[in-house]
Amino acid sequence: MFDYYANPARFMKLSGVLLPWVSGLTVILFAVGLYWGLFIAPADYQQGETVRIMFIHVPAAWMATFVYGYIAFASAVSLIFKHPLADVAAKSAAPIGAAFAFLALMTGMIWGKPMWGAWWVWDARLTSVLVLFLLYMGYMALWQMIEEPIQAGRAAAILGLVGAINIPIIKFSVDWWNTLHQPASIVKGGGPAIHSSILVPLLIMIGAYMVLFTALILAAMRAEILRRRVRNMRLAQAEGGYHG
Amino acid sequence: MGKYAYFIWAAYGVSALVLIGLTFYIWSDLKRQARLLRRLQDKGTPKRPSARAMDNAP
Amino acid sequence: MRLVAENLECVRGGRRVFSSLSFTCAAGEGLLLTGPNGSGKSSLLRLIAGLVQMRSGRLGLEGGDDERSIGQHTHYAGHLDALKTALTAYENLEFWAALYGGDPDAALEGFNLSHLSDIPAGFLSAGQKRRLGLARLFLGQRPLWLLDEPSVSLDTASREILGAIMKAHMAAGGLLIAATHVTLGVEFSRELKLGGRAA
Amino acid sequence: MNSFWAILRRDIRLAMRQGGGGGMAVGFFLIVVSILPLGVGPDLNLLARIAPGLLWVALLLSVLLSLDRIFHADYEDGTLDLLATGPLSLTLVVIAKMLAHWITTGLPLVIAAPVLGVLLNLDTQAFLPLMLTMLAGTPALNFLGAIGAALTLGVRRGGLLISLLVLPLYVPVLIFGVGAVNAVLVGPSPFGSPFMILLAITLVSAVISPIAAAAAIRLNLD
Repeated sequence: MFDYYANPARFMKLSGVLLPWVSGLTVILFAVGLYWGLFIAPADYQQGETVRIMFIHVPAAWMATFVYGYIAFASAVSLIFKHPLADVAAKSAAPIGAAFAFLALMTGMIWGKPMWGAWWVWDARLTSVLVLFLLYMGYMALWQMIEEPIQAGRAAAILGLVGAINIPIIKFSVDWWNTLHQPASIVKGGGPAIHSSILVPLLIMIGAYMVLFTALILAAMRAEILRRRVRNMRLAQAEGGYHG
Repeated sequence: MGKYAYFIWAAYGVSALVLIGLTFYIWSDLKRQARLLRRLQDKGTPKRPSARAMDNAP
Repeated sequence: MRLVAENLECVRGGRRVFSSLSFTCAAGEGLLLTGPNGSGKSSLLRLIAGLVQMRSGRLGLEGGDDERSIGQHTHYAGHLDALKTALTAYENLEFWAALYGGDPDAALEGFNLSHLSDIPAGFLSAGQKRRLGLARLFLGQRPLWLLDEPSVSLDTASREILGAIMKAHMAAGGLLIAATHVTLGVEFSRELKLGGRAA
Repeated sequence: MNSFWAILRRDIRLAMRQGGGGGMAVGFFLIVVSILPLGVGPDLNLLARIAPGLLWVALLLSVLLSLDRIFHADYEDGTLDLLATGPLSLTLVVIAKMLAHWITTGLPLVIAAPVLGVLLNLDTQAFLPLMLTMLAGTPALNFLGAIGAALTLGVRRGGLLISLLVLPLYVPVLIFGVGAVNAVLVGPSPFGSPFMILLAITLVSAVISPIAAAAAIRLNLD
């Protein structure tokens, strides 16, 4: 069984080494991906230039779900192995995942406007991302409400798992709800058979977002570990406060 | 860029804003926690046993 | 300044807590409230502070500032410490200093809490919270002190401090009414037994 | 007078530190507005027509949700006892707390409302009137709500009881709030008249509720 206060020192050392490299890689990938997507890739015959928004919408939507999966995995590890680093990982990932979900919604709306004339259309995919965004809000609020980190970690782990189990159910019900109501909008272009000239920059951009996530999660976990250490020291200061 | 240029730049602008903002938020939080920790350590406060284990467990 | 009470009657939750209770407390005097639990000690203190309405009787503070109610002349320290766990020790006292006047640092110093000034109150132990609550007594000039079991969860060192400031308050011409089983080395001028028929 | 600002500042600081102040209320506002179309259906024209009503009802419920935070914390840790014997009369204390609560929950809701209007395909023409009516209406919601909060201080499951006490009081604010917004969109009557009545309701409640809430608190301190 892991010693309950597993050794974050090793993680701190490791993340300290990794962080600069990962950040460098993020910058490179973004440079290549953006240049390729904005200037080299051809415009879509149907949507014209606006298809370029796909290069930041699809990665954001993908990351929103990926990060929640990451939180669910970390929650499972935290509950089964009682590993406190898993709590730290899950807590640090939530704001990043929420930001990606928010971006997916924003870029989705901006992409949709020229097509459907309305900023927000209750399209199945956008609605599921919206519900996912609400899940993130609830998850982060739960972390904030409970004072003691270990207890908060356990509660958040349970919510994380329950949320993850519900995501496919939500996805299915929203899709069903969408077809039921015969949406006024045409189905967005860019189906699975994307032409390779667009697919490659898209994959690069997804890679860039993944590496960015890695850099952000490492930094956020370091901050969270320090925050817990500060808290412990303050408690120690209060407890050891009988001198004088 | 065609007549939809405005939308494209809006989308990229929002993405840049949020991603850079997020990076800055996490980076400044890291700096703040480090500063708080240094200030507490300078005060030479006794570490709680469990906190000490947090640092040099096997 | 003199606090005069005649035939006070107090009913709380349909139960007559005490009736026809009379006493006086002049400047520099200390009134010790004794009696079993539930005999109305807390109710009497809250009644004087104006938190509890009396059914009948008269309560007057001669020599006080007439525009302000009796309650606004008092420092009331009840069972609860009135601390915000999210605020640090200093911020808690800084707030009360804004209301009562006085200097938060001196108040922290008074109860040996200066080294805890920027620790959130939620992190403090029960004894430290109690001391932080009582540190309010150092703030502002409130002539009438109403203390309800002030020494609960205090250690010996803090009890000496509490006894000392109570004596200093009385020496400076303040009025003190306290419900406590531990006299903290304070010579009370008079004792008021509650619980049985009015003494 | 600086004790009035001291109470106001402390309450705002507390709200910011614990649970992100209006964060919870805005979160609830977002969730309610998001799930309504899931029930009503994604038809944009329908949504556009009922958007003002939905937004206002969601606002009402969001304010209702955060009401028990106004006095309850201070009641439980003994601060209210001291505030009652403090230099400031209880009515002024109550006004300070209501104002702080409005700033930390009312204002964020008003700012979030137009953003959520996009979800309901609200006509852009109605964005400004929506914000104006909510800016005028939310103080009334907070003031009236504070009376409910003060009355239910001693009650164990006060949250539920507050909604029963306070929602009827909210009806006029809702009617004239939505009426003013619809006046711009559809409106037989001009925007002005319902808006003026809404302002009147707010002013009246600003006068009555501190006195009523203070009396209710004094009752519950006993």
